[in-house]
Amino acid sequence: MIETQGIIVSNKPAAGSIHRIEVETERMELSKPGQFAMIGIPDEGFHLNRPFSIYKQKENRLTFLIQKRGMITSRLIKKSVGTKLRIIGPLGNWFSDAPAVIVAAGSSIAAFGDFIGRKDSTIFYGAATKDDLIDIKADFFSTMDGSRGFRGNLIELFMTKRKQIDKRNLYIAGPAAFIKAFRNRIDDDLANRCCASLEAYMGCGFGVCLGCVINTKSGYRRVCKDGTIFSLKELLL
Amino acid sequence: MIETQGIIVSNKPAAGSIHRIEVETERMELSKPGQFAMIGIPDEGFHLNRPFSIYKQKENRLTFLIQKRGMITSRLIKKSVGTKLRIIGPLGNWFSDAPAVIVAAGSSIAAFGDFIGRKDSTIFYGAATKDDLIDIKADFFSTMDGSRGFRGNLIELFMTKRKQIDKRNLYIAGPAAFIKAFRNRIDDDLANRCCASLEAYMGCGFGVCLGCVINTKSGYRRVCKDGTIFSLKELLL
Amino acid sequence: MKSIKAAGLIFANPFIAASGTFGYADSCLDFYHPDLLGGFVLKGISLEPRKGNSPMRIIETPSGMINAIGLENIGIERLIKDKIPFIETLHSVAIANLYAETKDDFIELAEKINEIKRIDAVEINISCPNVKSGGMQFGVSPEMTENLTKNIKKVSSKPVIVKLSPNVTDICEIAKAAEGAGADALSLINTISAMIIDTKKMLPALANVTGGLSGPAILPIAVRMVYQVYEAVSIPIIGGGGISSVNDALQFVMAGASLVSIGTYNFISPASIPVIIKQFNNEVKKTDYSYSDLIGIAHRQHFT
Amino acid sequence: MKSIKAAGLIFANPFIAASGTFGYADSCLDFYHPDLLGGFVLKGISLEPRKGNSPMRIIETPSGMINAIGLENIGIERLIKDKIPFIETLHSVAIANLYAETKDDFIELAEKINEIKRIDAVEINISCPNVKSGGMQFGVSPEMTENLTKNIKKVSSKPVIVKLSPNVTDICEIAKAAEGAGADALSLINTISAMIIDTKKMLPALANVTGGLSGPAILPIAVRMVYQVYEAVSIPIIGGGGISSVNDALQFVMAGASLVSIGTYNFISPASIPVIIKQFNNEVKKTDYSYSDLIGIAHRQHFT
Ligand SMILES: Cc1cc2nc3c(=O)[nH]c(=O)nc-3n(C[C@H](O)[C@H](O)[C@H](O)COP(=O)(O)OP(=O)(O)OC[C@H]3O[C@@H](n4cnc5c(N)ncnc54)[C@H](O)[C@@H]3O)c2cc1C
Ligand SMILES: Cc1cc2nc3c(=O)[nH]c(=O)nc-3n(C[C@H](O)[C@H](O)[C@H](O)COP(=O)(O)OP(=O)(O)OC[C@H]3O[C@@H](n4cnc5c(N)ncnc54)[C@H](O)[C@@H]3O)c2cc1C
Ligand SMILES: Cc1cc2nc3c(=O)[nH]c(=O)nc-3n(C[C@H](O)[C@H](O)[C@H](O)COP(=O)(O)O)c2cc1C
Ligand SMILES: Cc1cc2nc3c(=O)[nH]c(=O)nc-3n(C[C@H](O)[C@H](O)[C@H](O)COP(=O)(O)O)c2cc1C
Ligand code: FES
Ligand code: FES
Repeated sequence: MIETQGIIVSNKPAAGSIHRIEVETERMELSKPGQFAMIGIPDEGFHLNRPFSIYKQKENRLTFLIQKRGMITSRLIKKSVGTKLRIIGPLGNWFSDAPAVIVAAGSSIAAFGDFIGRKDSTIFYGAATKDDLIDIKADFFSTMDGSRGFRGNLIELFMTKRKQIDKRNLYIAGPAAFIKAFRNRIDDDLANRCCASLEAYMGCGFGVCLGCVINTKSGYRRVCKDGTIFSLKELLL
Repeated sequence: MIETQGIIVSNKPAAGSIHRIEVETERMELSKPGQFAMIGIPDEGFHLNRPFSIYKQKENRLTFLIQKRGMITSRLIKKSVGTKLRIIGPLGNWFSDAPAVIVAAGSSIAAFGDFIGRKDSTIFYGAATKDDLIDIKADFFSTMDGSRGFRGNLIELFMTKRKQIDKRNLYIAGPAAFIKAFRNRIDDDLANRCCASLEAYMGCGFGVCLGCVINTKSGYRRVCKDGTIFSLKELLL
Repeated sequence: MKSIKAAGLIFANPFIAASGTFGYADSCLDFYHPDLLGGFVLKGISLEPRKGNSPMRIIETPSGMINAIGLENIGIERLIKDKIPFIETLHSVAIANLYAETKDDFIELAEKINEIKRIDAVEINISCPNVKSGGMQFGVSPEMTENLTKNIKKVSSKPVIVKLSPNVTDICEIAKAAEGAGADALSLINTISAMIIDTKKMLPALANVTGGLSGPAILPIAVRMVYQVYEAVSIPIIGGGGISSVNDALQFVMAGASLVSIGTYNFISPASIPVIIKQFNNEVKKTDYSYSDLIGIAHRQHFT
Repeated sequence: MKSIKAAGLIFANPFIAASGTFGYADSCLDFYHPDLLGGFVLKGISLEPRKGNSPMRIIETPSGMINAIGLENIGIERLIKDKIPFIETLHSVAIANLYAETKDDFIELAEKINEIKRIDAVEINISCPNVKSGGMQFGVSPEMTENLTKNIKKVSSKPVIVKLSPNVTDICEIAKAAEGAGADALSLINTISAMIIDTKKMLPALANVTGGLSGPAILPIAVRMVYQVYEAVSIPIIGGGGISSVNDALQFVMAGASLVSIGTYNFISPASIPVIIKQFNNEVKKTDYSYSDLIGIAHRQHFT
C-alpha cells in the first residue's frame, strides 16, 4: 500500500451517471481482484478521501468506474485530463481468482473488473435501466424497466437461475442493504460459499481510524482492512 | 450591483503570474472606471469571494487580470473554459473619466483598463521585470531590473517626471503600503489632487460586514463601499 | 408553508437574516426585498455609537471566517433617526440586537427600543467574543444570564430573545437560566472564540488578537448545541451557525430549531436566502410531515 | 534543527502523531518509519478491551470530520503482549494515551504503564467527548482535573501529559489546575463535541448522536486556546487541532506550543508528516530565530 499522486489521463461517461476515469500514478503496487483505492482531490480544501474499486490496472495506470453520488463524485466526473489526485492503494483484501459466479448491481461491477470476459466465470449484472449498464460482456443482465435482459431486481434474476449455479465461489458486492436482501433470499448452501464485498463510510481506508466497522459474528470488523470482503455467513447485517 | 453566475470563456497567461480571464455573465450592469467585482468558485466548498478590478467590460463580458497570490488566485488561473464562477458586481466607487495621470504597479493596472490607450491620459506602469508587464501601451515603464524602461521603483520613475505632471487628476492603485510610500514621496500639491484606489482584505465587498475598514480623517471607512477610491489627503495610512 | 408562531410573533417562513450580516435591513436591497424573509435581526446596537476594533478585522479560515468587528455601530439615536424610517416600510419580523457593557445600559437600551413601534422583538447579545468588556462575560455565567434577562424582561414591552454564547462548558445550563428568567426565545449560536496567526508577521492576524469564528466550520457544533438545548428548554429556538443550504437549515430544524438564521453566507452569496426558502418549502412538502412536526423530529424518531 | 526538550524528554523534532490517528505506531509503516517523528501517541488504552460505539462512527463535515469511535481498543494486557514488542524497536518518543472511567482505574492503568519500559510518557485523556461516562466529565472541571492529575502523578514513574478538552468555558482554568497538580506538559486540543443530522433519515448521522469534531475546521479554535494557555501556564504545550501544513504547525508554535500534533490529517495524507517536518525545518531556518525563540513569539512581537 502506498500514497501517491495520480493524474487523470482519461475521463469519459461509461453509462448513466457512471464515468470511466483512468489515472496514471507515479508508482503503484499491483492490485488483486476486488481491492480498492482511496481518492482525494488535493487542491480543493480538506475532505476525506473516497473509496473506489480498482476496476482495471495496467502497471501504474488505474481505471475506476465512478458514479455520481454526492460532493466528491460530482466533482470527480467533471475533472479534466491533467487533474491531480491523491491515491492511496491498493487497499483491502481480495477475491481468490478461482472461477466464480458474480452478482453485481450498478457501480459495484467495478469490484469485478478482473472477472469480466473470463470464460470460467458467470456474471449477473443489473441496473435500473439499459443506459445505466456499462458496456461489458455479462452472462445475465437485469434492468428494473426491462430495457435489457430480465425485467426486475437482480436478485430475482439470480434466483430464477438458482438451479444452474454450480459449486463455484459466489461473489457479491454492494451496500449492506443490498447484501442483506441477497442473504435473505438465498439458501444456506449458497450463503456458505458466498463472499460479499461491503461498502462503508470510510475515514482512512487503511485500518487506523476504526470508523468503518461492521458487526460480524466475531465482533466489529473494519470493512477497509479486515474486508472489504467477508464470508457472508460471518456478517451480522 | 447584482449577484450572478459567470462562465469562464477564456483564460490565458498575460504576463508573469498574471492571467487574463474573460467571464461571460448571465447579466451585468455596466461598470465604471476603477470598479471591481467579487469572485468565488461555487463548487469548491466555502470560501470568501475575492475582489478583482474589472479591467474591461463589454456588455455581459468581463475581463480580469488575475495574479497568482494565494489559495483562490492559484485555483482561478488554472480553471478551464466553462468553469462556473460566482460574480458580484460592479462594486465600489469609481474614477471620473476626465483626463488623468495614472501610476500603476503590477496587477493594479487592472483598475485602469478604461484609461489605457486614451491620448488625453498618461500612464506610468511598473513591475519587477519585463515579463511581469502585460502587453499594453503605457507612456512610461519601469522595471526593477531595468529590463524595460526605467530601472527601479515606479515611484522613483514618477518623481523624475514630476515637472512634466500638469494639473490633471492623479490616480494610483495598490496595497496600502505602496500608496503610503507614494504619499511620502510627493509634494502636497500633487497629493491634493491624487485619488488612490486601495486594496483591503474583504469579507463581503458590498459594505455590510465592516471587515475592510481603513483609517481616514473622518474615522473608519469601508474600502469596498466608501472606496475603494479615496482622495489621498483623506487617508491616514 | 403555513406561517410560524414563535415568541408571540408570526413569521411568514422560518428564515431569519442574522445580526451583523444584514446591516440595517438595507444591505440586501440590490439582491431581494427583505419582505421575502421570515425576519431579520439588525446589526448589534449600543447606546452610543461604537468605532469598533482596528483593522485587520476579518480573516478567512478553513470553511469559515473569523471576525473581530468589535460591534462598530451607529448608536441607538442614529438608528432611530436614519434607519427606522426605512424599516417601517417593511413587513417581515424586525428584531433589534442589543449590546451593552453594563446591566443599566442594557435596561436603558431596552427602554429606548420600547419606543420604536416597528421593532417586533429584541435579541440580547450576551455572547459577542469580540469586545473587551460586557458581551461574553454575561453569556458564560448562568447567574448573570438569568439576572440580566430578568431585568430586561421587566422593562421590555417586546418579546425578548437571548442569544447564547457557544463558548461555554454547558450551554443547557445557560439556556435554562434564560428560560427561567422569562426569555421568550433563544438564539444560538453566536460565533466561537478563535484566532489565526500570521506566520510571516509572527503576530495574531487580527488586531484584536481573537475574534469570532462563523461559517460552515461551526455548523456541526451549532447543530449539537441546538439539539441539546431543545431537550433542556421548551421555549422556541432560533438555530444557526454556518447555514448555506436547505440541507443545513433542515438539520437545525430537525435538531429542534423553530426558526433558522443565516449569517456569514449573506457575504458569500447575498442573493441566496430567497432561493433557499423556496427550495426549503419544496423539501418540506416532500416529507410526510408538516413543518411543525419536523421541528426536533431527530429526537423523536427511533433508530432502525 | 536541534532536538527539543520538554517534560523531561528529548524529541528529535516537534512533530507528534496524535492519539487515535496512528494506531499502535504500526499504521504508518507502509508510508514511513515512525523513527522519523518527534514522537507518537498510541491509541487511547483502557484496562479492559473496549468494543467502542456502534456504526456509523464517523462523518465528514465542512473542513472536518466527526468521530464517535467510543475508544475501541484492545486493552492494556493485549497492548503489552501484542504491540509493545514492536514499539520496543522504535526510537522516537512513545506516549501512551490513557482512558478510564474512574480515578481508581486511571491509577491502576498508570501503574501498569510504569512496567512498560519503552513508554516514555503518559497522556491522560480526560477529554474524550465520545464515551458515556468518565472522559469529558473529568476534563471540564478544574477540581476533578486537579484531583485526577495529582493522583496519577503520585503513582506514575513517567512524565504525565494532561490532554485538555476544548469543550469548556475557560480552558486556562483547567490548564492551571493541571499544572498546579504537577502535570509535566499539556496537550490541546482534543475534539470538539459536535453532531450532524441525516436529514433523509431524520436522525443523528452517528449512532452515538454526538461525536468529536477534528480537522482544519477547528484549527482557529485550537490556536486560540494554545495562545491563551501559553499565557496561563509555564509547562510545555503540545498543540494541535487541524494541522495539515507547515504554516498550520507554525501557527501553533508561534501561539506557544513547544511540540505540535497531527491527527486527522494522517487519514487524508498518511505519508505527509515526514514531508511536513522537512519543510518545517526549512521554514524555521529561513527565519532569524532559533526554534525555541519561535515558541510563543506571537505574544512577544509588537504590533507595528
Ligand atoms: C470499498 C468501496 C468501494 C467502492 N467502489 C466504488 C466504485 O468503484 N465506484 C463507485 O462509483 N462507487 C464506489 N463506492 C462508493 C463511493 O465510495 C461513494 O459513492 C463515494 O464515497 C461518495 O462520495 P461523494 O462525496 O460523492 O458522496 P457524499 O457527498 O460523501 O455522500 C453522498 C451520499 O452517499 C452516502 N455515502 C457516502 N460514502 C458512502 C460509502 N462509502 N458507502 C455508503 N454510502 C456512502 C452518504 O452518506 C450520502 O448519503 C465504493 C465504496 C466502498 C466503500
Ligand atoms: C478592490 C480590489 C481590487 C483588486 N484587484 C485585483 C486585480 O485586478 N488583480 C489581481 O490580481 N488582484 C487584485 N486584487 C488583489 C486580490 O484580491 C488578492 O490577490 C486575492 O484576494 C488573493 O486571494 P488568494 O486566495 O489568492 O490569496 P490568500 O490565500 O487569500 O492570501 C494570500 C496572501 O495575500 C494576502 N491578501 C489576501 N487578500 C488580500 C487583499 N484583498 N488585499 C491585500 N492582501 C491580501 C493574504 O493576507 C495572504 O498573505 C484586488 C484587491 C482589491 C481589494
Ligand atoms: C461580521 C459579523 C458580524 C456580526 N455581528 C453580530 C452582532 O452585531 N450581534 C450579534 O449578536 N451577532 C453578530 N454576529 C454573529 C452572527 O449573527 C451569527 O450568530 C454567527 O455569525 C453564526 O452564524 P453564521 O455562521 O451563519 O454566520 C456577527 C457575525 C459576523 C460574521
Ligand atoms: C478517529 C479519531 C480517534 C481519536 N482517538 C483518540 C484517543 O483515543 N485518545 C485521545 O486522546 N484523542 C483521540 N483523538 C483526538 C486526536 O488525538 C486529536 O486530539 C484531535 O483529533 C484533534 O487533532 P486533529 O484535528 O489534528 O485530528 C481521536 C481523533 C480521531 C479523529
Ligand atoms: S476507514 Fe479507517 S479503519 Fe476503515
Ligand atoms: S468587505 Fe464587507 S464591508 Fe467591505
